[in-house]
Amino acid sequence: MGKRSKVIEREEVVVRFSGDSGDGMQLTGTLFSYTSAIFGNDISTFPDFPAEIRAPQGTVGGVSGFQVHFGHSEVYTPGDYADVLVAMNPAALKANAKWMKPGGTIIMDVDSFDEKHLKKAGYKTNDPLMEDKLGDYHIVKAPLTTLTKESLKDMGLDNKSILRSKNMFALGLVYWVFDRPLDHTEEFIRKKFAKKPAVVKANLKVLEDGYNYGNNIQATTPSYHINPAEIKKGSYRNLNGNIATAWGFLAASEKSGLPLFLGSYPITPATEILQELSARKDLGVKVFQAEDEIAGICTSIGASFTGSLAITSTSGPGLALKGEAIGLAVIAELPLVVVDVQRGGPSTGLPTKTEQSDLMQALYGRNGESPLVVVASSSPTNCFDYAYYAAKIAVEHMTPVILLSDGFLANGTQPWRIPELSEFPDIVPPVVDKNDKDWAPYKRDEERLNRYWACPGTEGFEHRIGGLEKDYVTGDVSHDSLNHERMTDIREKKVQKVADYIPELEVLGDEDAEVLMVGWGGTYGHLYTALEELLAEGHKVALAHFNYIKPLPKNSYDVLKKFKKRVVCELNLGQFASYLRMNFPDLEYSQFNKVQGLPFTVVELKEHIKSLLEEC
Amino acid sequence: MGKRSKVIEREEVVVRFSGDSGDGMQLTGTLFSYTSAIFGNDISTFPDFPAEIRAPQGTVGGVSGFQVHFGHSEVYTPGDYADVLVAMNPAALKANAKWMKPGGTIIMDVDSFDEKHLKKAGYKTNDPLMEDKLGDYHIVKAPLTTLTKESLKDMGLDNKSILRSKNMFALGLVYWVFDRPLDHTEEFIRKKFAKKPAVVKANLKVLEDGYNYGNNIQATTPSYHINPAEIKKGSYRNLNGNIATAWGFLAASEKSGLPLFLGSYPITPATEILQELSARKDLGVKVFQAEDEIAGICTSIGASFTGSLAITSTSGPGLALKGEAIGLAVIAELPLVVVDVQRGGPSTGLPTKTEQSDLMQALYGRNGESPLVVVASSSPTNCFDYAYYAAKIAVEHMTPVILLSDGFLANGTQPWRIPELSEFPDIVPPVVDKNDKDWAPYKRDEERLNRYWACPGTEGFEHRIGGLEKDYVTGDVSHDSLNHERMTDIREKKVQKVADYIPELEVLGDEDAEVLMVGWGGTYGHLYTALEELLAEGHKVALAHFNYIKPLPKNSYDVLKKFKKRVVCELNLGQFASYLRMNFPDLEYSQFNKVQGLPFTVVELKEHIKSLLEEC
Amino acid sequence: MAGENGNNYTQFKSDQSVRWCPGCGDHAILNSVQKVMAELGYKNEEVAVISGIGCSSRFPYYMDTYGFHTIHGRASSIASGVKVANPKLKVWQITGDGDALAIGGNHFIHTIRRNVDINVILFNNQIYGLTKGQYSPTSKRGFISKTSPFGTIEYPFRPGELCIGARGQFFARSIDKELKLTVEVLKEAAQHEGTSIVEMLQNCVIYNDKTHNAITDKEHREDRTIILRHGEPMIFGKNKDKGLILDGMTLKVVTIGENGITKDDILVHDAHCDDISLHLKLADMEYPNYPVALGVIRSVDGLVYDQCMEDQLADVQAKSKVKSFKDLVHSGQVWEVK
Amino acid sequence: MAGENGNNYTQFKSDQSVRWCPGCGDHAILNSVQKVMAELGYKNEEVAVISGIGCSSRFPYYMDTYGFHTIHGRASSIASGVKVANPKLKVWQITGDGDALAIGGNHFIHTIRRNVDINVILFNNQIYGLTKGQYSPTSKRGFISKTSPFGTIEYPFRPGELCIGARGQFFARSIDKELKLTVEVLKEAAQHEGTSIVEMLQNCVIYNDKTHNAITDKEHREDRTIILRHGEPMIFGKNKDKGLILDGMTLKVVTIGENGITKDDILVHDAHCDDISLHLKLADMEYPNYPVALGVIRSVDGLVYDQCMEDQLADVQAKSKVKSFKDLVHSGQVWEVK
Ligand SMILES: Cc1ncc(C[n+]2csc(CCOP(=O)(O)OP(=O)(O)O)c2C)c(N)n1
Ligand SMILES: Cc1ncc(C[n+]2csc(CCOP(=O)(O)OP(=O)(O)O)c2C)c(N)n1
Ligand code: SF4
Ligand code: SF4
Ligand SMILES: [Mg+2]
Ligand SMILES: [Mg+2]
Repeated sequence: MGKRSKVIEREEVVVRFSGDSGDGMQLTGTLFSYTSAIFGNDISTFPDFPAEIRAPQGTVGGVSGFQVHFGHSEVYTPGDYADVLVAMNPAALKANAKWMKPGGTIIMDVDSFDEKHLKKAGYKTNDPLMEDKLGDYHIVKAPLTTLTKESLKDMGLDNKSILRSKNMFALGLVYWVFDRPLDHTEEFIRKKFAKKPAVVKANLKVLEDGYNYGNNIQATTPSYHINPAEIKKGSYRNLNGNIATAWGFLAASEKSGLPLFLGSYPITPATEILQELSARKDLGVKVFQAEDEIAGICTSIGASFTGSLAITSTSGPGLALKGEAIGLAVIAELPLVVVDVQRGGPSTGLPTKTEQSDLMQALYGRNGESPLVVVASSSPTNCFDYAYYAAKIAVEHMTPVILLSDGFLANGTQPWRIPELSEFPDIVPPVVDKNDKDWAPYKRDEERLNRYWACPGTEGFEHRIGGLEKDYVTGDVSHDSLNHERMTDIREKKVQKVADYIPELEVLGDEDAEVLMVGWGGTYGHLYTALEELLAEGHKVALAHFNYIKPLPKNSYDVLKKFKKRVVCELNLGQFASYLRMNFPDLEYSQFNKVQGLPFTVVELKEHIKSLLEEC
Repeated sequence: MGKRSKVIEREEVVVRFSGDSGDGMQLTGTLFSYTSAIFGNDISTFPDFPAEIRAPQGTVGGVSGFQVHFGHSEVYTPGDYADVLVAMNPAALKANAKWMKPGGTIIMDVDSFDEKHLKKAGYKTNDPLMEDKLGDYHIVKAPLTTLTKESLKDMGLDNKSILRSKNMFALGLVYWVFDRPLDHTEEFIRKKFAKKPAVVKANLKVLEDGYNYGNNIQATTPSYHINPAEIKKGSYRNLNGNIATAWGFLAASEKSGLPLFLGSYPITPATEILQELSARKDLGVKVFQAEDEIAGICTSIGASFTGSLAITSTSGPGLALKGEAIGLAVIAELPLVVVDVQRGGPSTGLPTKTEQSDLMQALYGRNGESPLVVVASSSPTNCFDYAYYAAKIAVEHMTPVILLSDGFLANGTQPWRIPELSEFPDIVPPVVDKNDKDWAPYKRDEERLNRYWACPGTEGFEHRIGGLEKDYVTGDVSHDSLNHERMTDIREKKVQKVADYIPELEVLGDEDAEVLMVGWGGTYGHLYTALEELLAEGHKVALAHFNYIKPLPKNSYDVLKKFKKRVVCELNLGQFASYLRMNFPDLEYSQFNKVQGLPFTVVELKEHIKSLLEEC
Repeated sequence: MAGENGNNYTQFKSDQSVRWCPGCGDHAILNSVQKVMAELGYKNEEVAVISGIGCSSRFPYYMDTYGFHTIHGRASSIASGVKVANPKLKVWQITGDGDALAIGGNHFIHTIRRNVDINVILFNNQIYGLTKGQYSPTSKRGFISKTSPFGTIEYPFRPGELCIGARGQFFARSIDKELKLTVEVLKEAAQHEGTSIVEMLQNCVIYNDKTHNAITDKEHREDRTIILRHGEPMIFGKNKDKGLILDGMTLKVVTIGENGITKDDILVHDAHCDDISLHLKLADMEYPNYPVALGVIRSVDGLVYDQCMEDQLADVQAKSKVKSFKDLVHSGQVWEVK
Repeated sequence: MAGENGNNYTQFKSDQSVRWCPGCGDHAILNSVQKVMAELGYKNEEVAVISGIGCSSRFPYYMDTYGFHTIHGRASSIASGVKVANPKLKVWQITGDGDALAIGGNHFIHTIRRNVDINVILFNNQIYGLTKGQYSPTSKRGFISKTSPFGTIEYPFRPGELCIGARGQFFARSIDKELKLTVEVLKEAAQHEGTSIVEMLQNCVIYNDKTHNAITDKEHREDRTIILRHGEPMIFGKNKDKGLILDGMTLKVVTIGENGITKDDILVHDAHCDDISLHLKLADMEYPNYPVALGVIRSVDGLVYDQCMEDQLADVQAKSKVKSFKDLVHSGQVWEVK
């Protein structure tokens, strides 16, 4: 590798691969992110699918993107704006122009920038760069199609196969740009097409030619240098939030010794949890693909009754349908985890987009006083942890738990240090003690206030439960007024008791901050990055990010109270802010809200916080 | 009528008729309340059915009661405690002993107080009065069974028919106690059994003999004197909350010219709305008894799409099921009234009891940011008004409205002055103007922000709506981020706009009160009575009672702020208090909550307020 | 009344007092179920009785077994979860015509389609009892009730037809008070592997009294119903002189001894044949044109969902290298940071 | 392509660009529907097209009529509301095998039972398309999909059987790309009063390509399908030499000219007969044992819910003294306060 001109040294970089659905951008991005991860960078990725399954080729609606953020230090988001964009066609350029960092690099397949495609993409002129005001960028006009054809001309491949390799040429070029080794990708190609040597050969050649092309044109292409990050030792793999969630339950199942049962119905963006667990028959998971969301949760409630670790997974509209049945789990006091991978909008809304607008529904979307535990994951990989802890709480406290994830976490990936199960605390199901002479169906543990799990099959513990109000001890149907009030209170108290078993809220950043950023769930990466940058710029800010929503961590009030100003940042119209007002009414909260189906950008967060700091 | 000894002069009196399900107490109570109403008293009644359809005879679980509260001035509740109890058997005494006013009168059918029945009722001794500490009461031990038999012995009736007339003897006796005329009841008997002259004769005789019996034993029976109330002139009838609700919609339909459509599924305590409208085929109502709650609301949404005044009625668990579909009506911006007659508890809970615990569900029980209007009735007869206004708001603002009633309002009755339709404001559906050249499916009225109703069948206005996020103007599917935010905002704003069209919040009582009682919905009668009594006792209290929950009346903050202390009284764990904290976070609220499936009692309200006043 | 293992039906009675109306058909069905369980030698703890909401659905409270009185319409789903999670349990589902066929219709047909091994007793009183008398999806057309004061305008479901339309493999019918027949039928249902639907013609004395009387009435029962038993000729009537024959594709009622008809002409019931045509015809027979069929109308073996689930799990587990969470997380694309 | 009233199918095309995958069977069905409406002389404004959620359910956006793309599974209910509220509208429901038979199964069977006058087009691609490829309630047993990586363990519904089991009066079947047949069938569906179910065998090129190919393949289609037309003999095959006969209660495929079979032995299709046995057998025919039946399999007149509703209203209104709100509130127990 020769000496490079224009080497840009960077702490972190964002690359976005973008093209038509058929251009293989998801694979390209994934391979690039693996290579970066193995190289030792910290990474965060996010795919961006078109809303339609096969939107018309060449249109903006049909653009499929994959963003990779990698750095010398830890990265917490897939990045707001791209340093490098690979645009396989005009639509890709059009869709991403506004998401470029000033002065960034755009690699475009000039072969596809013909009049027809420009028009399809919605450009009015023949100069898209001018039209989108991209004059100040490094533009690498590579004839990727021609070059790929050239590269493969003697391979005896058909035209379609040749064109399909274009992405490997682009990937090779990008590897040159970042001075990355090709070996991981080569190994992948060899494995994937093991049965088709010709395809292996072609892909390897194109990849290498792409790389060499970079080398040859280096005079005009800037290249970037990013050192590896300091990363904790261990085995790593990439994981997105949905798989992480599924695996968290697998871990909880193995650790608790409880068989895992999932009753579910497909719905975007939660379906992958169902798919992953359906594939885990090797680990004995029973998955019941139900006829609808109601049957999904109800089969799970049935499984919970028999002593399984029972899960149901869905997204917002499905959670709405499950409300009545969740109430049954509440009154029957059975363990159950309900995963809600939040998406955009009311009703069908924006199914492929992210949002945090199911919080109130999770807390209150049922008839009557119907308390349960609400937990929210906050990064793709900690979806694993919170799935584990949600399961632990559900089982140990005999209560339904709603676990909130969102479209952003679900599809985003991060490297995950593979833990040993021994790193996680035990899960001890409160199975009825067979020697307990005083047992009654609603007799409770004095500490946790949970009742005991007496599962069908256990001799001598036959009993009946149900959805009618039950006697405080026997669990028999009771219409008694005072008993009803007592039960209403104890159900609420049992949930509040969970606060004794969860970690306290941490404050990140400056203990003496003038502004406390408050967040919950999937916005963590963006809030944390904004915090770090603001601190680095010398601002007095701090962050309190919630994973436990109901009950709130015990020190929440003390933490919140300590700061002069607090701003609750969330992707809805202010649901968590309202919830805090309900809980800690004597504190004032300002809000920063966004309801665009998109995550926050670090930039907009910083701007808002700075404006608050100025007011101070 | 001879001179009476022991005449007790009273402003108001509470009578409770109580017996086995088969004893005809509901009819007896109803007849008594009509007579009192026609006599000119203000009345309020409440039936109290056993939870089981036919609970075992003679047990407390099988007691059926009917309470009538009537007075010289206005009465607002059926009364907490009874002045006069008619107990047809020991179980009736047992069930009601703790609901007697000290020094009240108990008329008991001593014939049924034998060992067997005492035991069935759960008495341990042969002296129930002693056991239940009823020593200080006026006890009228009447051998009602024997007397009825005696009365009818020459009528040639079978034993069963004779026993069935026992309630008329009791009623006659009670008429004597209150010095009431028999004519209304006689007329009723003549009409009801027109085809069975023997039965008419028997019943009339028993009724009269009961009355005369009172006259004969007046030495030992106290009698009560209650003057007629000052009541607004007009035609009156008795109405319970469910019928009033149904009729409110009929009125709205006739007034707006929109055909009325109800899609519903039976559920206690809302079923009667469905039943009443099913019977209203004479007025052209289309009722669709659906296969479940979801189909109930969905048929209504379909009807709304075509231009009907569309209603769906249910109770808490059914509302939970309707959540997803309500979201569709929100995003499609179609008018729809969803009636939730709240009942007790989470899950199936306490179906025959009352509670106010669906407030949060009504506000938030759907996915996404999904705002709608929430209105609550507050007396059996004003269920008529709020049904009317809910329909008006739904139609004129093109939005779903949730109308909250509860088990207490649903079954309670009050005299209702029959209004002229002209007393109610017009309802003007925003039907699309056929000359509007600029019409687009989501074009809005600038004032109200509603879109226009372009119903199938209208030439030239063909368009498509749906549950996906829609373009701000065209209503086409839009995945645009900023459009989504704009739509999220306008949907919320449209609902907030309704505040311009509803009355301001009134303060009742002392403008300079030290304590403001805050209530909403079905507790009005109890809160208002407590207020009146406290004022009469010289306390500085006031009441702000909410019927409009979302949006809140525009002056709500100003009203609430004016008072030093405010206590939110509600039949749940504090949902409205939480909602006020969310809306007006700078004010402090204390709470008074009860979750027993029962209304407040005026006594406990007064006690609580007094304790707050002492703190002042 | 002792059954195998010295079981006695009283061992299945719980301590709760039974709350149905005096005279309600549910009482008799409860007795039958307790008898069946005793006679089959069930152990109390291995039984799970799952119900929805309705008068009939209070049933689990009266059984000294594990029981779950769930929510309206969802009993099939919850029962499916119970059975799939623990196939060793004997799972019985109690449901009404409203619970199973109105709000629960979807779960009903899907459970049948999957053929989960559950015994479903469908209490068909053609009314919503618990909510005090509205018409149900099985109420006869024109039926007058609180929500149909002018008569319904809907065709009722025929539970047998719907069951078979959903690929049902077991359908039987009995009458609440016919203890002997009910016990016989429920035993077959219990022993059938897969979803068994037993329609019980049940009388609601309060809101729909005598709705089945035209056929259940003691006086006429033998002439207006026919008890089908596999392998036996389809003969009925007080004098055992009536029978069913097929004329083309049409069922006909004939009298033995008239028009040259002998016993040998009478159809022999084959409950086990896969073909649904005749089973449907039998299930659909209505008085007065036909006698109403009682007994096991269809009982065909098929693949059972919960068993297939166990088999597939065993199969995959035998073949897979992934035996634990650890194996899983270390399979695929893993890299080391040192 | 002009129909009655000079209608042209293009008048039913909306301004929205069609978003289905290239090659998806949905495109052809859209064309057929537009053609049918033109040929029937529909006015754009009198049509309401109601759908649930799924690829197929995007259909209303492409029709220049009133349209409502509702929520998953509820199209039948919303369509019922539309039709009952305004019986003058022509109501078409577009739905998928997931939308109609998974989450929407209950509304599907109840709509059929009530016999609301809706034309339902059921796009059966045996897959959940929109959510990218999970098995559906019509997927073949053993089908491998994203949620059944080891094959499903469920019996699929047969839509015709389920429809008839729910008392369906109209059931037909066609193939996406068979424009002519589809138009013919849809016209009959449109003209049938009551619920018409038309199952369209639809190809999903992305997630379940060629699932129907064994029978829809051009090469074999004529031998592996049979088009049923009322009053015509059930003859099929490239050479029109195969036919169906009844042997007892069993359908048999025969060859005309072999074993003494003549044209006259072949069954003549009677779509209008009330009896369901033969219709069920025809609807259930599966390749390779039988040809798959296309065309209108069952079309029987019955009482129609929305019409009965109108009739009952008229009836009651004619008899009742209560003509207005005022009449109502003044009827019954009223007293005067002066
Ligand atoms: C979600 C919900 N909707 C409605 C109800 C009210 N409900 C309770 S039981 C019932 C119908 C009962 O009918 P059926 O299943 O035939 O039982 P039966 O009482 O006749 O035995 C209804 C509508 C409810 N409890 N929950
Ligand atoms: C309440 C709800 N649950 C689940 C989904 C997700 N979902 C959308 S379409 C669909 C299935 C579509 O299958 P089908 O009806 O066969 O239509 P196709 O896409 O195959 O045409 C599912 C599960 C949803 N949108 N809403
Ligand atoms: S109402 Fe009818 S079904 Fe219910 S318990 Fe009484 S008799 Fe039985
Ligand atoms: S995914 Fe399948 S059903 Fe959906 S549009 Fe594409 S081809 Fe058609
Ligand atoms: Mg019933
Ligand atoms: Mg499909």
